Amino acid sequence: MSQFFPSGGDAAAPLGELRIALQVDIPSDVRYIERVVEIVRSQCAAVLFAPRHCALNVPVALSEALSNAILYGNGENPEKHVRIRAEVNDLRLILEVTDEGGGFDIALETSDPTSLDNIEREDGRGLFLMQQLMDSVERFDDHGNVVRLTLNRA
Amino acid sequence: MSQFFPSGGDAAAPLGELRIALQVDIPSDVRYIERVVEIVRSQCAAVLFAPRHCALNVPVALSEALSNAILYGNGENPEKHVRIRAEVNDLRLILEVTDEGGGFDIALETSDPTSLDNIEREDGRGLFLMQQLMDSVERFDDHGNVVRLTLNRA
Amino acid sequence: MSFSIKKQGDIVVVDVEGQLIVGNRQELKQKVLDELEKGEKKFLIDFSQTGYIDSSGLGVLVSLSKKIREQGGELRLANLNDDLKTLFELTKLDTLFQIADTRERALETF
Amino acid sequence: MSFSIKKQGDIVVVDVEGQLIVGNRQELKQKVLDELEKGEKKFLIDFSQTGYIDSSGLGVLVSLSKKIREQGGELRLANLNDDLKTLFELTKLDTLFQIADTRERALETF
Ligand SMILES: Nc1ncnc2c1ncn2[C@@H]1O[C@H](COP(=O)(O)OP(=O)(O)O)[C@@H](O)[C@H]1O
Ligand SMILES: Nc1ncnc2c1ncn2[C@@H]1O[C@H](COP(=O)(O)OP(=O)(O)O)[C@@H](O)[C@H]1O
Repeated sequence: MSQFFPSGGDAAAPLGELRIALQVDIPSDVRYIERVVEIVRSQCAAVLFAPRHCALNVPVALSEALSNAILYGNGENPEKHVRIRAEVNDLRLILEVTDEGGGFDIALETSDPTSLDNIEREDGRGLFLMQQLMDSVERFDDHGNVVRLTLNRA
Repeated sequence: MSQFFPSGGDAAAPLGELRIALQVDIPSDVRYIERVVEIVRSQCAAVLFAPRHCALNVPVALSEALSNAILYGNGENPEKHVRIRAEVNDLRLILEVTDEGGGFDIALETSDPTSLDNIEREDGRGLFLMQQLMDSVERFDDHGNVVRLTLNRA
Repeated sequence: MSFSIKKQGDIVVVDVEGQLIVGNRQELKQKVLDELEKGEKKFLIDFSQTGYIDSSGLGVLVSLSKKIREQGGELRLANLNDDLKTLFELTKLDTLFQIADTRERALETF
Repeated sequence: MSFSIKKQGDIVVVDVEGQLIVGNRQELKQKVLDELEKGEKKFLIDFSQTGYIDSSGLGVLVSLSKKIREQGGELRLANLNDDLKTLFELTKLDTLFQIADTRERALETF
């Protein structure tokens, strides 16, 4: 059925002033990740972000931020929640992932997984990939630990 | 590509506690309707509402509310905006469409388009369809004229 | 979304691709009225590639059907999926239109 | 999302259907390790039906590759679409794996 709902709509339709804000709250369980990613991905497609952004950059970077929030931030404590806010306008997509943990230092925790020392390690690619796939990755405190990913429209 | 992003996710994944709130703001231009409907429809699919709800009830009822807000509420004045809020949880979908108009009386404005007198009329099916396709249709004032549509999960 | 029109024998066949809604219904109306003005009498609208239809889309079908009848012509519909059928049933418009399951069926019996 | 495993000659072929992410990577790991334990040596993972892979999915591929090599075996990958290729390039994992364009190519050259 989905081919009958072309996300683009009328080619003549203006996009400029359309503004979307989305908020999703989930318990600290990695099984929610795929569904949340699909929700944001479809949003991304609906506002006509580049196919590659919708299929690669957004799903992978958001997955990483969610895993980290669930595993490290909330220690998989099912009582703790992760909040995802997405804001899209004609210029950019901003994703904020908030966990209930104490935060961390992006610069300190990011290592180069492509170095000879690290290439065969199983972990340590999450923050690196977020930074590669997004235009900016920031962290700050705001009623919890917030990781903000920004992707400019191609 | 979209078959690789099954909206359902892992069949074993819990849904219960996932909560989504979406807000979209558009100028008063009917060309935005199709895109907004697609955004909400994909949300609806992502949280596993029944296919029929996602393909029929939600798109048609929301289209009606949007047209009325743009045409009657805001008189197609491009300076005026329409705000759409969608909230989904495991029980129901709530859609609120807010325009900058003075409001109206649902009961007074709803007639039976299936009567012999009305069946050949071109207009007058909007509020009727919303009521047929949703579990409830309410109207109230809250910084504007709000039409609230509620659909319970099948 | 768009409307493609072609002639099959003496029948004008219109495909509705995508949605038929407030944003594009005038385009459908105009295209069909243009053909009616040229003297065409038999019209078939095929919905096999249609997503959803809103009340203003239904309204255009009603008004086209009336205008075509006034010229001694006939409008038929074909290929409504279950969701679209429900829409016609809810509004009782299934009693107003000749609705065929398939395009072939509609064309045969004109 | 799921993993289907079949034997083709002496090669174990795994299809990754859907995502390979933190929620299901352990399942892939276990399935492949089970085959390795049974004495299998040649493994091909086919990504033609894969959506996206996260860093934990990449990590599982790295650790499987190492374990298979330690048993004198070999792991190959096939059918990465452009987006997935980019992911391997960004992480330089394209230098660590034997990556074939098609399943046939991968099977032939084992
Ligand atoms: N939300 C978070 N809360 C606390 N610590 C975090 C968070 N996100 C990342 N970290 C820290 O940063 C480190 C590196 O993360 P990452 O690059 O994603 O690799 P990996 O998850 O594979 O260890 C983690 O091991 C963790 O210590
Ligand atoms: N948002 C709104 N603001 C003001 N009036 C409205 C609004 N929505 C509906 N109405 C009134 O209700 C009437 C009936 O609406 P509807 O059933 O959708 O049929 P139609 O749009 O075809 O007239 C409209 O003609 C209009 O007068």
